[in-house]
Amino acid sequence: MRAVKRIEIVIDSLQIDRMVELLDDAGVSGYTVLPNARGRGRRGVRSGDEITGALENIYVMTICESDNLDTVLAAIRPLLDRFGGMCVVSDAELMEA
Amino acid sequence: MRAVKRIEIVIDSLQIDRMVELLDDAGVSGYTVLPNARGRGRRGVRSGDEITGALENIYVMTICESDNLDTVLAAIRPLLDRFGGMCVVSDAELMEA
Amino acid sequence: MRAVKRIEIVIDSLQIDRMVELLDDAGVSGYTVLPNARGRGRRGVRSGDEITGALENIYVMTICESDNLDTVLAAIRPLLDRFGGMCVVSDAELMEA
Amino acid sequence: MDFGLIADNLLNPPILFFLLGCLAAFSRSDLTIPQQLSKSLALYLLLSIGMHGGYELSKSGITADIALALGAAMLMAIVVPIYSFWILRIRFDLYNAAALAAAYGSISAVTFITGVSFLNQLDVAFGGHMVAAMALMESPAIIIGVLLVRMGAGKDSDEPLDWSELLREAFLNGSVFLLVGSLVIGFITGEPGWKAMEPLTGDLFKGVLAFFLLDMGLVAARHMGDLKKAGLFLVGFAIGMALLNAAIGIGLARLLGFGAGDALLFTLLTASASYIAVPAAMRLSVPEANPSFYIAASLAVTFPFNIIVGIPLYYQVIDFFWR
Amino acid sequence: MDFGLIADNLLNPPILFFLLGCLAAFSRSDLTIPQQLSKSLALYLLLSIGMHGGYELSKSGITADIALALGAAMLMAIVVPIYSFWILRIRFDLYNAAALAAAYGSISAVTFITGVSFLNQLDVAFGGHMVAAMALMESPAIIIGVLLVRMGAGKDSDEPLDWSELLREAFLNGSVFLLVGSLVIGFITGEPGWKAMEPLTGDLFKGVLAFFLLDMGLVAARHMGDLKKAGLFLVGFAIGMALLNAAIGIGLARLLGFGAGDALLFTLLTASASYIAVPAAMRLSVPEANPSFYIAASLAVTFPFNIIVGIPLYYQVIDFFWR
Amino acid sequence: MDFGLIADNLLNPPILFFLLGCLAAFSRSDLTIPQQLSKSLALYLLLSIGMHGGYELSKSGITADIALALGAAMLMAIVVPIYSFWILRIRFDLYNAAALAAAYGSISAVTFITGVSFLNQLDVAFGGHMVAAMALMESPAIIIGVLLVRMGAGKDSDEPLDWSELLREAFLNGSVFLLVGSLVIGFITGEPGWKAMEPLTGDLFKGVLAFFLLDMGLVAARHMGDLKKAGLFLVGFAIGMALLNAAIGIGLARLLGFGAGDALLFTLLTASASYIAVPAAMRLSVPEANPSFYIAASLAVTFPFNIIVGIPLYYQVIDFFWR
Ligand SMILES: Nc1ncnc2c1ncn2[C@@H]1O[C@H](COP(=O)(O)O)[C@@H](O)[C@H]1O
Ligand SMILES: Nc1ncnc2c1ncn2[C@@H]1O[C@H](COP(=O)(O)O)[C@@H](O)[C@H]1O
Ligand SMILES: Nc1ncnc2c1ncn2[C@@H]1O[C@H](COP(=O)(O)O)[C@@H](O)[C@H]1O
Ligand code: NA
Ligand code: NA
Ligand code: NA
Repeated sequence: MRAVKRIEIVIDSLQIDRMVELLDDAGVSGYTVLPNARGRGRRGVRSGDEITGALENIYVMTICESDNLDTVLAAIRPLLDRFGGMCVVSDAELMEA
Repeated sequence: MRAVKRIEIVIDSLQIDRMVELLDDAGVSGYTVLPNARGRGRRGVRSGDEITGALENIYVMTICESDNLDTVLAAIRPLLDRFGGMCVVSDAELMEA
Repeated sequence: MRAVKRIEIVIDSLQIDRMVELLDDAGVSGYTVLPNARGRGRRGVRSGDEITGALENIYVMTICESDNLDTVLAAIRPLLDRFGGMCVVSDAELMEA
Repeated sequence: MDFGLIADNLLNPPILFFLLGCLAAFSRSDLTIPQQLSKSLALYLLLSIGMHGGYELSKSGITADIALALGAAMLMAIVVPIYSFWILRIRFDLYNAAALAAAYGSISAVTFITGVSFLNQLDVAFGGHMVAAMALMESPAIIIGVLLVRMGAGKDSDEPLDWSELLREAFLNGSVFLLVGSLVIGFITGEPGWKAMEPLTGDLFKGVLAFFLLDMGLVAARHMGDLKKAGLFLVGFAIGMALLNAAIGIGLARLLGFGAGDALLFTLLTASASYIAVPAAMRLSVPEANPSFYIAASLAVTFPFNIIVGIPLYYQVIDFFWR
Repeated sequence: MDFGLIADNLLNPPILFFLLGCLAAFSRSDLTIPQQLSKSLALYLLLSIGMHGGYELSKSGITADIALALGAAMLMAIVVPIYSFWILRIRFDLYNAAALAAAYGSISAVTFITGVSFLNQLDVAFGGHMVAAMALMESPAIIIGVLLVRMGAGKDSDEPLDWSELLREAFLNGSVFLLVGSLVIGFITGEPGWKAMEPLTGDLFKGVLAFFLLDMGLVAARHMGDLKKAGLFLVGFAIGMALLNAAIGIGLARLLGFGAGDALLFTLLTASASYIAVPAAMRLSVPEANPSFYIAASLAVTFPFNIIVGIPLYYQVIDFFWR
Repeated sequence: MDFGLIADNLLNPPILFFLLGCLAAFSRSDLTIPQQLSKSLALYLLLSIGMHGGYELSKSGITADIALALGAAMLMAIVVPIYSFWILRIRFDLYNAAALAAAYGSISAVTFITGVSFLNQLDVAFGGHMVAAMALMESPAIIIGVLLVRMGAGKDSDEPLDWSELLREAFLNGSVFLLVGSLVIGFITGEPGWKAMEPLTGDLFKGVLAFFLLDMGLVAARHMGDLKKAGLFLVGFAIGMALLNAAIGIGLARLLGFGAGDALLFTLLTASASYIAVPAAMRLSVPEANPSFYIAASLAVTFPFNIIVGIPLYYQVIDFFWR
């Protein structure tokens, strides 16, 4: 087991391609995406079951090296600042192959 | 980054409106909901891909202030006691805008 | 509240039945499954919105006793080694009924 | 008894697709129907049967006979859950007995629809008001089930009953709402409305029913496993209740002078049990009951029994007495 | 004024299903339409109207009149967002005004389609090129909305405008793409193509529209709550804008000598507002604007107003002047 | 060679919608088809083609000729993966060669269905038993692929082969199950069964195929990117294999005296490759192979080649020799 950082992001579903690109560029070894997230935050209630799809969130989780955390956070911060969303970090241990 | 608490709840999908109301009343700053959860717990296997939809869970995650944790837990406990479900808390750090 | 371990697994969606069986056999008290996960890892990009469904992941989360952690990890490791996927462990506290 | 009708019924695409679904589950095939497709087909069936019933009603108008039939439906919806509860208490605790009683007091729209398709095949007429009867019979059992629990639990229960939520759950649940709404729309728009919708809600009806029953077969068979835990009493109850309620339904239909088609549909409403609306309501109002009991009984026993054996059997009895 | 046409329009299944959906949301029924069914029905409607328009165009050929109509459509798509913006700035900040202006400069395909079904019912002819006009009018307002923001924000905005992404978002968004693609396919394959597809894209059209409007009703009603926060000005704007744009549309159609059917459809295009393509584009390009404003205005006010009152009203005016 | 038939085939709505889907992906339009709609349409196509094949079989009965055709299908299903493996080993490791060989030994139902729609257009007859042949040819290659790996890996592989799971995966996978089940139901219920289902399973067939191919186009184009990594050999193999297998299929069909329609369908079965059932089986049984190889080859090369160029080309050759 190796100590790693677990980053969770919730963001407007339309931003997923950009977000993934930023994560890739920041050098994460992988990520997992869960669709159809809805929720509430500073921008109010965002609920996805709509004809418009206009208020749908998406959930992204990435496990990254502790050393790399700051790089990753710096990379994604502008996107979150501009389009809203949430990002939390917690500690975890990765099972290695 | 600010130290916060990360609460995860899994509950019968029919209870989602009540749960969100309780969280709102307890003063959380937001929450995220993921649909179509299935699982197993003390009430047995609950699997969602059914005509009846009768055994579908839903996943809720909320980031709250450490100070507020006890209020939130006290608010949601009766619902979990009556309708089953699971709630775990972990530590996390929130990226601030 | 009781200190527990929170295990998160991402694996090829076709392996879900085997994974659940392994978790059951290892004596976990429950698990939660979220469908339609996509992501990237060592095996490359795996994206689920496909006719083939051939590259779909699934997300599994299980809360287990700290004592039981090693048993659980030992039980699931062969599956992950053979079919790829990811497993991380973190600390959490379970709200007891 | 003439088994020809049962055999004929078996050889219909909808029933065969139901059996195919069961077989897929038993043989552990990985055949699955996307969940949202299931829900979509169910909505389609409700909307279509509602429109069609309303259209038929717009042609026949609302007569005294129809009012009588609706009254009888209402009566059965109230009486059935009460005597079912009384039987169920032999073996089950208060909560499970009440939830099961509610399921059997309510109805299964797909059983009704399969009956409609059976009658169409035999060219037997029936009235559009039977769809209204179905809508009327869906909800009362939910209220009665909850009241039975309240009365049984007595002083123990400290929580006050949230009537507004209970009534909303009972009378405004999605399937009742769509059914009644489509019925009214079909009634209002009459012939031109039906003609505009018919290619969707009429021509495709039987094909969609077959597709949907494939899915019902898959799900019903998956729930059959739960029966082992529930025991033989539940299986016996699920079949016995269908037969008892069917007998009462046939008797009442004869007494009130229903036509043969209406009689069969009325019988199917009394003999069938709910596996969607009632379970949802019970999860909210009687969480103490075990969903796998009431779902397994209604979906994995009563439903297949009714569509495979019940429909032709009840019709044979009706045919015999109505001659 | 003759209210007969409004009443007739009201008694159509599609409109009644829309109202049923609103009622379900207001009464807090738990009726829901699976999200992927919504999206599927929307794709079906676009594909079908596109194929049909292309087929009609293949019969009529492309004439000078048609080129003129398409030019007029283009003109309105550019002019409407500009004067809307100017009105909106009275009350809204730069971002919200631009986003709302873009929504009203663009079009609502379902309003158009409901108009087509209204014309079919009255047996009034219209040209396949109106579908092309619809496709043309969907995108320009997106570009204009973004440019308005850029010009308004002036030097503050440091980020360079990503034109390639903006153009892709505007002209290659899913609904424009499918509509134009189906139009071209319908045009190329002509009579035999349409005959092969007709059981799906023709016969089922009205039924599917009714089903889809049920869902629109549910969603529109849910957004009506947002109107309280947005204030009465937004409601007034949403209705006033529909009426103003309709009037201009009717005037222009008269000037250019459109037939009555084409005139109604042209009017609906100018009077309707986008609640899918534009909101998606605005979320990407103008995230400062509040989506609940532009979605509530276009979906919860303008859309219901147009399909319930607008279509028969505009048609009556056209009928009066065209005699 | 006469390119007229290729051009005619190109101008069919299904093929044009496939190309539209490709174009959407290439131009990075955000057009997407909801995933559950894809799966639903795929189920519809299997159910419909199965019912139709069964219905046709119920009219023709099962003759010696049919038994011969089924035997030939079985033979090809066993032989093709073996010689494909042998060719593939030139460039690929054991696992990828076996997985690719399994894909090409199996079949693509949508290619077959597109061929059926092509024959319908030309009014060329074919037998319902070809659907049975398709069902027979889906599974054997899966078993052979796994056996090839086992034999190749030799002593290295310590795990015992789980035959029961392998057989279930091969013969009870969802698509084989639904196809065979519908075939049997179509056969049993014959004329009345088909008449009841026809508005759904017959009339809508071509329209649904077009809609589904739009989605196939989107997905196929997305996988074309994977081809760069895989290299030119894979593209060459994917086209070369289709041509080689088609040639063998045509030869065998001639030898056995098939009619022209049956010959084309038989050729399409041998020339097409699986991108659903086999990939699923390989992920379970040969996880060492890289899915993007076998999916890209079968879905992004062989499938488009067959439906666009292959169908008219093979038919032209057949037409030439069969005169
Ligand atoms: N570093 C990571 N962070 C989050 N998810 C990951 C990570 N690595 C792998 N995954 C997930 O696990 C799946 C399988 O990983 P792999 O077998 O390494 O390709 C990926 O498709 C991702 O969904
Ligand atoms: N405190 C929170 N806990 C969990 N999720 C949150 C929280 N705040 C925001 N979110 C999620 O992030 C999305 C965007 O947040 P915001 O931009 O603040 O509106 C919300 O719709 C939620 O899904
Ligand atoms: N130990 C656990 N780990 C993860 N999820 C659990 C656990 N226990 C229960 N759950 C989830 O909570 C739901 C309800 O639990 P229960 O009320 O105990 O049956 C289950 O269906 C699971 O989805
Ligand atoms: Na009943
Ligand atoms: Na407009
Ligand atoms: Na083949």
